[in-house]
Amino acid sequence: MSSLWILSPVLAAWIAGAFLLIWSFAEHLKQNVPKEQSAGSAKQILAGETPDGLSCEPGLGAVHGLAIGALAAAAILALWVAWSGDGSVTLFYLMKDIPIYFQVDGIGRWFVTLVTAVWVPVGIYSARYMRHEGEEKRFFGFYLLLYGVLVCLDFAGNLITMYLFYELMTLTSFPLVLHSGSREAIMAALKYLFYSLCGAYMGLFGIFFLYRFCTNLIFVPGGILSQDVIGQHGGILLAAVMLMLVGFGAKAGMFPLHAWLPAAHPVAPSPASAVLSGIIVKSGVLAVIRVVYYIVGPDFLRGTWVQYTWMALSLTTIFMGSLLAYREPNLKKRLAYSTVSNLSYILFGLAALSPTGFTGALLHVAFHGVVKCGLFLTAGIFLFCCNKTKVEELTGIGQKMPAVLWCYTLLSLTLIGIPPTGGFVSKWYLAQGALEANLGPWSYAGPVILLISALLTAGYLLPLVTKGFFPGEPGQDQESEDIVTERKKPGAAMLIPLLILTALALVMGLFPNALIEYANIISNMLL
Amino acid sequence: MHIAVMITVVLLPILGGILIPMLPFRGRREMLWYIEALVLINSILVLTVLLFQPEEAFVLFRFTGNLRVSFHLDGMGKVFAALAAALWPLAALYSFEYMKNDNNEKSFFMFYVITYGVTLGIAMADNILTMYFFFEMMSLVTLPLIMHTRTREAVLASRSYLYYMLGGAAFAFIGMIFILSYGTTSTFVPGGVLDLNKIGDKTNMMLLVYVLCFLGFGVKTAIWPFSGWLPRAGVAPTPVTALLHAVAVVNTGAFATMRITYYSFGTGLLRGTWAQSVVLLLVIFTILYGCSRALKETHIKRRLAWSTVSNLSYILFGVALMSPLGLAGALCHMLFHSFMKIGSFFCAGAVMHETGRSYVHELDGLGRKMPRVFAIFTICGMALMGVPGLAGFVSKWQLAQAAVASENPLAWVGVLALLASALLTAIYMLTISVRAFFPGKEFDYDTVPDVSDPGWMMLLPLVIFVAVIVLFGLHSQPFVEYLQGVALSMPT
Amino acid sequence: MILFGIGFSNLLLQKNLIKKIIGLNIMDTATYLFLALKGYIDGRKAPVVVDGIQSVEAYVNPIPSGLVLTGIVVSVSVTALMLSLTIRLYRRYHTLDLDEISTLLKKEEK
Amino acid sequence: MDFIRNFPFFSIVLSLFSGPLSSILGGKWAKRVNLAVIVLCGVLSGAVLWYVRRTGEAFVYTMGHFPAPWGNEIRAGILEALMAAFFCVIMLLCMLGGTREREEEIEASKQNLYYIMVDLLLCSLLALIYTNDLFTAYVFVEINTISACGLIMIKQNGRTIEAATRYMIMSLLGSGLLLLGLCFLYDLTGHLLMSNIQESVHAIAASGQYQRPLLVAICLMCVGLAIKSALFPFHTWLPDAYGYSTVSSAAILSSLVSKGYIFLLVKIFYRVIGFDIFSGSKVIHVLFVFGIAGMIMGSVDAIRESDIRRMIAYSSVAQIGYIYMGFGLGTTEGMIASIYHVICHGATKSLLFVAASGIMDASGKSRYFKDLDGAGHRNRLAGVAFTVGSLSMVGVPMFAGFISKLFFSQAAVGHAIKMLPTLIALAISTILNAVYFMKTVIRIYSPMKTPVMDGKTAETENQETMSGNPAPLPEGYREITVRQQPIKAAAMILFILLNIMLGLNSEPLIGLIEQGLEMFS
Repeated sequence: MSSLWILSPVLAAWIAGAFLLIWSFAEHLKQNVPKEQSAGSAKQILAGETPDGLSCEPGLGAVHGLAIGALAAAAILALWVAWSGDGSVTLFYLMKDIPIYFQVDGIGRWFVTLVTAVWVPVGIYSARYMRHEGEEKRFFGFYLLLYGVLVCLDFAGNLITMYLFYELMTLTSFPLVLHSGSREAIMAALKYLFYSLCGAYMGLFGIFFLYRFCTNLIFVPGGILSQDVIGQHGGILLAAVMLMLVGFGAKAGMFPLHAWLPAAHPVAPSPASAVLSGIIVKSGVLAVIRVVYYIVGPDFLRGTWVQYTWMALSLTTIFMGSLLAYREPNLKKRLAYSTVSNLSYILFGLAALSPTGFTGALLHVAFHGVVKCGLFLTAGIFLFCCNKTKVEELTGIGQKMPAVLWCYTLLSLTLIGIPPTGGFVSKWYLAQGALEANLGPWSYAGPVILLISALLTAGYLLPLVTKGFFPGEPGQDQESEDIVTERKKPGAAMLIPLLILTALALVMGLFPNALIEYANIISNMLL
Repeated sequence: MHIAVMITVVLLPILGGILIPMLPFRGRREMLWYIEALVLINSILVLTVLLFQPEEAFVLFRFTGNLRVSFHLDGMGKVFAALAAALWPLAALYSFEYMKNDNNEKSFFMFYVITYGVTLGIAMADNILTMYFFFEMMSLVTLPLIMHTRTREAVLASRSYLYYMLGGAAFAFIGMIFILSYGTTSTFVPGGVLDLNKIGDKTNMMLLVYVLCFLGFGVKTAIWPFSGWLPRAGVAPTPVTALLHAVAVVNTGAFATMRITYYSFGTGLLRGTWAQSVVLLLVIFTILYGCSRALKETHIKRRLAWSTVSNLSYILFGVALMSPLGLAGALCHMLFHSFMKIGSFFCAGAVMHETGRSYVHELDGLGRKMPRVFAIFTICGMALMGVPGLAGFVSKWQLAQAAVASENPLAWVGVLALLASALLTAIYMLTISVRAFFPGKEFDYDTVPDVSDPGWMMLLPLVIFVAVIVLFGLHSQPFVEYLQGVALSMPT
Repeated sequence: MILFGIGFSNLLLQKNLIKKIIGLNIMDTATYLFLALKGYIDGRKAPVVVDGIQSVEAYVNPIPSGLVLTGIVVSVSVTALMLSLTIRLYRRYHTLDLDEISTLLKKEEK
Repeated sequence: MDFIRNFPFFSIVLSLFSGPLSSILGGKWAKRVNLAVIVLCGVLSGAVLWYVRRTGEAFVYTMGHFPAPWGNEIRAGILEALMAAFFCVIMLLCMLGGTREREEEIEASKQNLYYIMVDLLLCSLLALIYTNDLFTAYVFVEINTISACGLIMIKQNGRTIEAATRYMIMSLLGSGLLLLGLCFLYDLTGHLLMSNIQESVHAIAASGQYQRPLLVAICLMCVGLAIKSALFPFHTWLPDAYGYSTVSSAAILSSLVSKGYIFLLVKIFYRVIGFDIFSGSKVIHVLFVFGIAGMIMGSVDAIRESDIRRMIAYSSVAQIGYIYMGFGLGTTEGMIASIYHVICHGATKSLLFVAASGIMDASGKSRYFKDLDGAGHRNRLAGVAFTVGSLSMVGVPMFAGFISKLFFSQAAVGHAIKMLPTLIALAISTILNAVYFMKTVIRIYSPMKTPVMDGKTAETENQETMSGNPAPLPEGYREITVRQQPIKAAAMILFILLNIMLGLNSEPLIGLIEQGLEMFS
């Protein structure tokens, strides 16, 4: 399969995104011209340049059309490229023997499908949702750019390319968080930026050492460290890997550097936070997988202090995430904490370094991605319709928007892990993998913590459901009455993506074996 | 023929500079053309000299015995000369626009062009005496530039600048004497000149002299104890701060340190000794000190000045590693940093020139008004941070590789310092861009003065710098190979 | 030698100018005495040619006395100059004490 | 060819007789005679230099044809001729530099007195250089002191007289000690002529007895001459003497008179005691320590000084400290370095004094720093001259100072124990020099901030002075262009050229000094 096709989806997304961005820029310049009325000659020329016809209102239709069209095209191309067999391309040589090298392999395919599956519905949803946020063109521009960067990240062939796009992803997602422009949004966005930059630089430190000891850092399943290198420089390499874990873990919300997640989410527009917690966080997980399973090799870390600390960190994050979520009144912040804890499920699965654990982690990546996006979309609808963010205020929402609350309930069930849903499957595999890895006390502590956090997840997700459907005395009734009239019903464009996501989650839950056996193929290749 | 060209390259700008106040110029425009022509011709001459490289050294005049002022072009000299030749015409172009409403421009441009000649003199110095000679001239010629605005503050800044410079030169003098008397020849020979039997037992003394010499020349690269003068010199007009503190003065210091470490003292003697660890510690401390001070600074130019302090210590970090790879990394960073820093200084200069504002908190919303300038500033900022794909990453990569390759653990601490300072750079560079582009929702735009991007004279250099940064970032391969070629010619 | 010491210290420590000059003269004479002493050879006459005796042994070594002569001339001229200076100073400041003069000068300066 | 042999004698006698002669003539004529004499002596010593260099060995010239113990001897080698020529050139330029001041400051009647003093000074200097007999050296030292004191006193205001008295006292002390030292030596060796003293001293040193008196003699002589040439501990008289006297006298005093004594000290080292004995004795270390202390303390005092002339005076204390440190090193390179520095310092110091006077003219005759702002713009040439002078003092490569610093450090490096202290002292004193010299240079070129009478704010004031059109200068400040002071300008330019020449191709000079030194002993 000719190599350049790999980059086609990326290019499509990027061209559309860039065009939108430039358009929004021109829009800005034109916007402040009439306000000043001054006859400055330089501004005259500027006004002359931008086409006059584009006033604000009719332009929106064109924007949405362009954005969603590009999104769809890119998605189709990406899926086609992913599933039409392996291929690789070297774009150019960044430095002497470090190419920008793309390669389609198992893990890459898995993640691209997940990204596309989530990206398209959220795109549709945000077309409708963004109307009341403003600055659509800038939002969609960065949204498409981000999609292109994520696809490149998943297809990255060597550690340097991955790091390049990892850093670009931070920079492109930064304006998304910043979108609303309010003071605390900027502060939160800066916090997000600096945390992830700090994580990235720790990762870079590790890359320096790895590059020193192994020649070309191409991802090879099972690791490329030679024995003698491990022999002499074992100590420093372990330290480097630990730093990389903590660094990339920052993006995955692992304990030491997780503080940006709960800060960034409530502030970002809900499609942005949906994407942020669903997909971008997964890129941190992907980076960890690449480093541990494709560069250093799992058996290098097995039984070392690195594994134990990694395990301990992920367990503490699981526990802490659910606890904090439990006490959090704001719905979006609560979902953010739940993301933190769920991600540590995945990291915990990876830390087990056992085939089933790895499969469990992969499954959980898929389930959590879809479910968390769905949950954030519901939160978005609640905000959009009756601009309530607190959980108690949403009492009696069930009567008004039954469909939305139903989706919410189903998604929460999958997340908690009740048997028929997908959540259970992945949790089962995770527990299995932890036991199998026979790490002494750690392998038992794992499943116990999993159970406790499942309970806690139920604890913080279900109250909304109960209050929504059965509001109790009439007193609250009329109060919730005016909630809905204030805003119009959620339009079709917002409901459909939510339904798609919920359906996807259910299907994966009921017939998981297609996914499971594919996940097994990948994990056998690695371990 | 070529040797003659080598000399004219150095002397032409100096003589041309001196002529500026004498020549009767009718209008300002004619003077500008004269200056630009002078600088351009000189750059072309430099490039011709670089192309077919004259082998033998050219003796200008002879002090006494073996002490003579002579020029010879070798690997490192070429890199530095090329850098100066590339940047000077652009900086001159920029300063024409900047100095439009200043009244005694003549004296400004006179010293501006003379500095060009002196920098080339240092680049092509063949022996340590010539280098010291031009090194001293450099500090004297740049003094009036700093004093240009004639305000009380400028006079104080120039006075402290001079004391630092002359102090440094005095200590470097000791080093030079040591090399002249203990070295076999005074010229620069890759791999060091000192003959051991003469030194014999006095190695400790030799190391102490090396540290003194390193600090002496280091004053120009604003190492920690002597870094006071650089931010204070921010008071000078922007073309001065940009050109001097990004390129000319500070790089001469770095260049001189490279010369004495690799070409006079010789790394063989120094590697692994306590002198190297002292120097490394000092450099690492300066990296962190520079960045943290930059964070605290609210005045843009002083903030950039502090970031120059820390970036220069990157270069010295490369030099202190005492390995050919380290030298390659140092040269690489010297080059890229000059482009990045001169770009950001010029952007800051453009903002100050147009709006007269020079404090970070006054920049809110200016991004909307001067999009091109701030876009370039953000790119330079990101390059400084080390975002892969831009020039900064490449040079950081080389430095880190060299550090990792050299066994001593201090180097690894150095890499950590490198990354920590990259993070700090990110913080203080991006806050400016974020504040400019996204001032926040409730910010009303009419408080922002109605300015637009500066004229083409200012923008052209900026655009060229950004192009160079991106080009080096993406396609630095041939260039890095050349640098390594220069460095590896060094017997370790 | 002791004489020389007295003269030297006197010159240095004394406040009053005149006393300083006296000290100076003591010092000079002391050196000349020492010099003359050097020249003296016991049992011979002063180097004035008396009744035609030319032989060298009869007389004391003449050179030091020659030197003393020149020395005395020099010290006389120096003392003369010093005295004129002191008179000039006295006429202006009516005091002979050097430090006092310098304080007066400072006042005058301001 | 041997006619040239008696040129040295001619030059001494000529300047001796021109003294009394000019006393009879009026002011104008006296000046012309004086200039003629100086020029003539310069030419004579130049001829001697050329002659000696050709013959390659020093010649002895007995005055009055009496053989040794009685007649007096002059010995002219390369070094003496070189120093003589150099002294005459500097004196000529100083006289030129200070002409206008002299007319203003000294009343008409005193004019010719001034020239008498100058002639006597010249005569004693030349004699000091050439004489080979210790006692004649002492006599001429005395003449030198008296004429120098006369030069200081000529200006007749309170300050100068007080300075003159102080100077007299100190130098009399010095010469007293010198005389005593001579007597000791005479007592030991029985001779007065340097060459014979040398054999006897060698004999004594070899025989081992009389060590103590020999040492005492050496010490006395060193301390005596040190006092006279204002080495550190004994320098209190120097700032007043140089600070307040007329320009040309200050220039002559600082560059020539103190150097004359130092040259005499060098002759004593070589001719009388012989270099190796001298370098063996402890005296060297004492000189070395005093030299270093002088360098540092001189500069420290200079920084605190608020009057420009006194500051230059203090800096000459520091420079003399340099020279003594050169002696203190005890090696031949050290000696060469210090002699070269004698020449450099002579040239630079007089340039500085003349330039300082130019600057003071431009800023209402006041000598304090705060009034000197912007003087560089008003009196362009003086500003440039002062900058060149200070750069050379600081030791910037283009100028003379750098070369002497270079030689000092090279000489120091050869010496194991003394190397580091010298190098560090050199570095510190360069920085200190830089501090106070550059402070003045920057002040000269910084804009005028003096309170302006007619209420204009300082800023506009700066604008105007900078933009060249003459702002309403406060009284006394006036724009001085080259045309108004032709002679002084010529002197300054010559000084600058001399300085740069010394800086750039110092090789021939060094060669001469080396040859001179070998021939010396």
